[in-house]
Amino acid sequence: MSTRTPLIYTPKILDLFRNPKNLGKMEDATVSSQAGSPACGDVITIYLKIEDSRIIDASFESYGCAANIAAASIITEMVKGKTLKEAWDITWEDVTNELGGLPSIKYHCSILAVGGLKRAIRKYFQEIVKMHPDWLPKDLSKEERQALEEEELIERIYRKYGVVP
Amino acid sequence: MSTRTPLIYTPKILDLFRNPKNLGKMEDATVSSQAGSPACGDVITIYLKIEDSRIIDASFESYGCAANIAAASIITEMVKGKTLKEAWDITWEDVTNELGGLPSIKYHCSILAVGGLKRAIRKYFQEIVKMHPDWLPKDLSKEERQALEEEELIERIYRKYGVVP
Amino acid sequence: MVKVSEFLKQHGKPSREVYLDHENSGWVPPEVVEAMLPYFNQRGYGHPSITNLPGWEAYEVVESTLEKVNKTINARGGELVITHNGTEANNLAIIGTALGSGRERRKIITSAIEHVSILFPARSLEEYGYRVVTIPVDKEGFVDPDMLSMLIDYETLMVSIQMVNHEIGTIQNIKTLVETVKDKDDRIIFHTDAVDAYGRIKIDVEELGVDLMTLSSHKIHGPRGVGVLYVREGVRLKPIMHGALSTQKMWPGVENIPAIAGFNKAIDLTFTNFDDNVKKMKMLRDMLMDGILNNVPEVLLNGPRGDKRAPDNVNISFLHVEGESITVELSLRGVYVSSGSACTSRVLEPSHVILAIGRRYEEAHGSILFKVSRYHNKEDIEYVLSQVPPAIERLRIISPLARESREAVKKVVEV
Amino acid sequence: MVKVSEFLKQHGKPSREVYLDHENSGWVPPEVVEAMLPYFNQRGYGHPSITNLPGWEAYEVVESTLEKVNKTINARGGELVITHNGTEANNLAIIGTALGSGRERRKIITSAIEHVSILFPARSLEEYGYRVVTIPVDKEGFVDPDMLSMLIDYETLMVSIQMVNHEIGTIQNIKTLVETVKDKDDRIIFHTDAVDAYGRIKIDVEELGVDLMTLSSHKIHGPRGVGVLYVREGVRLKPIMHGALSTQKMWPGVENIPAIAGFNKAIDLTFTNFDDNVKKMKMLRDMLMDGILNNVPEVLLNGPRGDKRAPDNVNISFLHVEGESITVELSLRGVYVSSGSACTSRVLEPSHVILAIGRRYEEAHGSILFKVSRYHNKEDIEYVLSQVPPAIERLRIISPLARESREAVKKVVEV
Ligand SMILES: Cc1ncc(COP(=O)(O)O)c(C=O)c1O
Ligand SMILES: Cc1ncc(COP(=O)(O)O)c(C=O)c1O
Repeated sequence: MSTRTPLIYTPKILDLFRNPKNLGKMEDATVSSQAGSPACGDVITIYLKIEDSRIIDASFESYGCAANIAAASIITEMVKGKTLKEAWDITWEDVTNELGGLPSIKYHCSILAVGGLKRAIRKYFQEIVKMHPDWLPKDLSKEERQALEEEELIERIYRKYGVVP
Repeated sequence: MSTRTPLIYTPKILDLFRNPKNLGKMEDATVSSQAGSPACGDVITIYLKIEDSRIIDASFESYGCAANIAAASIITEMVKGKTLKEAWDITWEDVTNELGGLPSIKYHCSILAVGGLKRAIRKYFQEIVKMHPDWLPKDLSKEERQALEEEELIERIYRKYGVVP
Repeated sequence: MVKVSEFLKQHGKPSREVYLDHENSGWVPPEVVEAMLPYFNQRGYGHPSITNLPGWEAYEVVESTLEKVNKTINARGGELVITHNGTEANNLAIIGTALGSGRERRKIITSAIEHVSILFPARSLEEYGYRVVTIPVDKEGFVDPDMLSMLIDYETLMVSIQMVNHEIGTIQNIKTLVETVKDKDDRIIFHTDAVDAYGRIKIDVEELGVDLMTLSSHKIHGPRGVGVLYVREGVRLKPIMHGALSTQKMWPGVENIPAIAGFNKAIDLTFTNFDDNVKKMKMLRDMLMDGILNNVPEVLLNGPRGDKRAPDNVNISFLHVEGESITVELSLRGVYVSSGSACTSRVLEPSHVILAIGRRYEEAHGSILFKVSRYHNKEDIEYVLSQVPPAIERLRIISPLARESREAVKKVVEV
Repeated sequence: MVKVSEFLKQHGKPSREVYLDHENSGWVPPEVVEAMLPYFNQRGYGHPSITNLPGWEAYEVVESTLEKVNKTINARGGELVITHNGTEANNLAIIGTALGSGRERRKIITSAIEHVSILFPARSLEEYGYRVVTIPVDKEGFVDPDMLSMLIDYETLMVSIQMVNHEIGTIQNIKTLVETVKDKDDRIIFHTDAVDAYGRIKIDVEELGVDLMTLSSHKIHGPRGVGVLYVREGVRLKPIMHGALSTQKMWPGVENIPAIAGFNKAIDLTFTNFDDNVKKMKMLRDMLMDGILNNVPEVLLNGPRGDKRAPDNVNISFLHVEGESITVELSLRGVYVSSGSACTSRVLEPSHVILAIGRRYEEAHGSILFKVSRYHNKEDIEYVLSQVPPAIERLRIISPLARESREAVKKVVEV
């Protein structure tokens, strides 16, 4: 049951874990998306309310460790008021910095949060407005790819061990 | 510098180490002999005063550990008043028992003491009275052999490492 | 990264604290510390193999402690090797047996729920031509003697099966397993990791017939720094560490005398009123277990119930929440536990023990291990029971999986 | 055999005691014990990798201690592996480097006077095709850089040469030796066992250029239970023990937090007023050394004099008497020392260090190691000097060799 590395969190992470901002399903969200998988032990759901290509509200849900909850919460704070293009440009390093730092083995929490956000933005353009702005890359971004890889990896492990997910 | 086994001595050994009985070179000894070697770290000298095939006095010198000193001292106590035949029959186990026990890696101290004693008795018959009683085996006893082996072993080691003893 | 001290300030010291993470380590009662103190600088601060007074005093500690251990496991003869913890003793048992063997037998059998200090040393031998066979366990963690019997062949060097599982508390029937092995081939070495059994169930090495057995001081409220490997007479081991030998031949380096003196005292405390202690632990265990199972929805008990469960072990999977966040949430509330979640280790692999009893990954991620001790009282458990339900509830409010589950239930109810 | 307790009664407690066996181990000053106490049961009694408060508090101890070690050896970057003693750190250095290497290079070079926790692990690798080359030393224990240079070839995997010899106090010129090695082939790993150097001479791993370095807590008046291996960034090791990894990757098992907290404090005490401490040790050393050399006939000083000798080391061979009996005789007088004699080990081999500097067997058997500490004062040394001459004199009265020597001298004088 022992872990590999001690997980020291910043005061900011502990604060957001205790009092997460923008928590909960948004009933009137313009778009929502999920990243991660229960089998991996982390899932982030991002809800965005979008008006005139600007995120006017955002909320999250998180199944995961304290850092995961904090990363999901802070990214919803970061995107509020931003245009979709501005939100797209947020990197996982930005999220990490905003949290005051993360233990290196927890970087994937920021990556997952950014992956979830980018998925939501891509979904918005693909499924809601059905157009593709030129700043939006056709190929998956690094964070979207990593979220996908994590989701697929666990399925491969499941198959390997003959477990039905 | 660490040793392999803790060396716990009996009260008797510690007592004889502190106040050895029959200590010192006997100037008017009938016979004396030595067993062991400086290179091995243990030498016992036994002095016997013999009258009418009886040991009327005995003394010792010892270069060695506390158990070695005690074993040499106690064997001189044990032989006093004994006939040479009786003294010959003393075994290293007798000496060990008389000491109240020895750590097993210290058994060689009793063996050396008995070896020294037997050498002295043999020398007495061979060199002083020049006769061979029938109870005295022609072949070296176990204790005499072991003393000899120890003495020779160290010479072999010396030769092997090219050291001049 | 941030300094721990800053984090600790932010965390704060809860007004009430109950430590239940005895699996990973724990605190040492004052009497045990008291017993250690003289050996730091009053007496016995020397090397137990050296012929000076502080050395002989040190040896007295070693001698009397080993005598005491022998008594508590009913060992008559055999050797006790002192290491620094159970991990080292387990490494010596596995690798030392392999090194000490003639190398004709190259199969090592262990169970799927062994501690990693058994599994990893065993696997490390695969590089040298050994084959490690891992027996699966049933839903409660038990090894099937018939399956064990089937796996034994002329190639089998050793079998290592723990006495009590550290995570789910399964008490194996070691006597039957030893008989199964020895009936087929009595030259096979049987090792049992009894780290979590010592002080919790009666152990009698003569009756059980085990060849090697591991114990650890800090698992019975002794200090860290002492492990013991019992080695039956005639069992051939080779040391895996090399250096100045001390009072024993199998682990080099000077003995940690104050720690051994503390272990000695911890043995006294554990085995005086042994039965009462065990009864108390069982009472607290059941109080905690039932309290959670009855008051928190969507939970699963991991491991067996009743007499086949270790008296101190409660292991529960909380569905739809992840274990690391539970440990943090409970820590803020002064309840200290650990989890079988993988989230902290970034290996994507949660507890192999929880998976081995057939739990799904997400069930393992939500598993929490509580270990009660004879030093707890009912009020402690009441406090824990007052904190666990709201802690889980709060995290479930955050979790999308918990919401989806609620919505699914609601739908079913509405239909 | 007799119980130790009986023996101890017979031995008695001397009215005055001076402990000089710091080579084998020693006592821990009260401030260090004080620093350990909270971690037994007040704070940090958890597992430093677990996310609960006692775990984080435990990690704080690890973090701050490693920071402190880094500072005292001027390590910028690199990893510090925590083991339980110097023996384990040395084993990891030697065997871990072999396991971590590509196995093309199979030559290990050490000196003839290394601690056995270097020599024995190295020799244990011979079974696996490694070749151990032992460089002889000169009469004072120094390794000749030119000879080292000659021995280095394309096959050389590593060189392990200690910084300060534990028995005769020789301070090697490690910087020159590292340069010698790296000049020929900078892929060769240089390990130095600094167990007896730490706290006695200044160590700067950046300036020295060593790749691996061993430290041990109990050698600087810290508690037993903590060793450290410094591993330069980029040096590839493989662990030799397997189990649950904790805050570090190279040694499994939970960290001994109270011991680490004590080591932390011992570092403070050792490095505050470092220069004064060293000066004091040198003063006491010289007082003891000169006192014996001037007052006891037929003695030999082992090891160098002056600045190339460790500030705490006095090693003297007393001719015609055997070391074990000296340790017992001095123990009865409250002076605690150890000997390089083989008499206690029954291997017929006295100290390999004393033999390596060209001493005869009987000179090695009579060697006594005294290690002064900054906690001693002049009165302690005066007491020792009042006891050593009569102790030696008494044993010489018992020894036939001493008598023979006296008689030979007398003869010479008479002639
Ligand atoms: C079953 C079992 N075996 C071995 C160990 C390792 O013991 P230690 O912590 O003393 O290294 C543990 C400790 O967690 C354990 O629970
Ligand atoms: C030079 C040297 N290296 C290594 C060691 C072993 O260290 P430890 O006693 O911490 O195992 C010692 C201890 O005697 C030593 O003197």
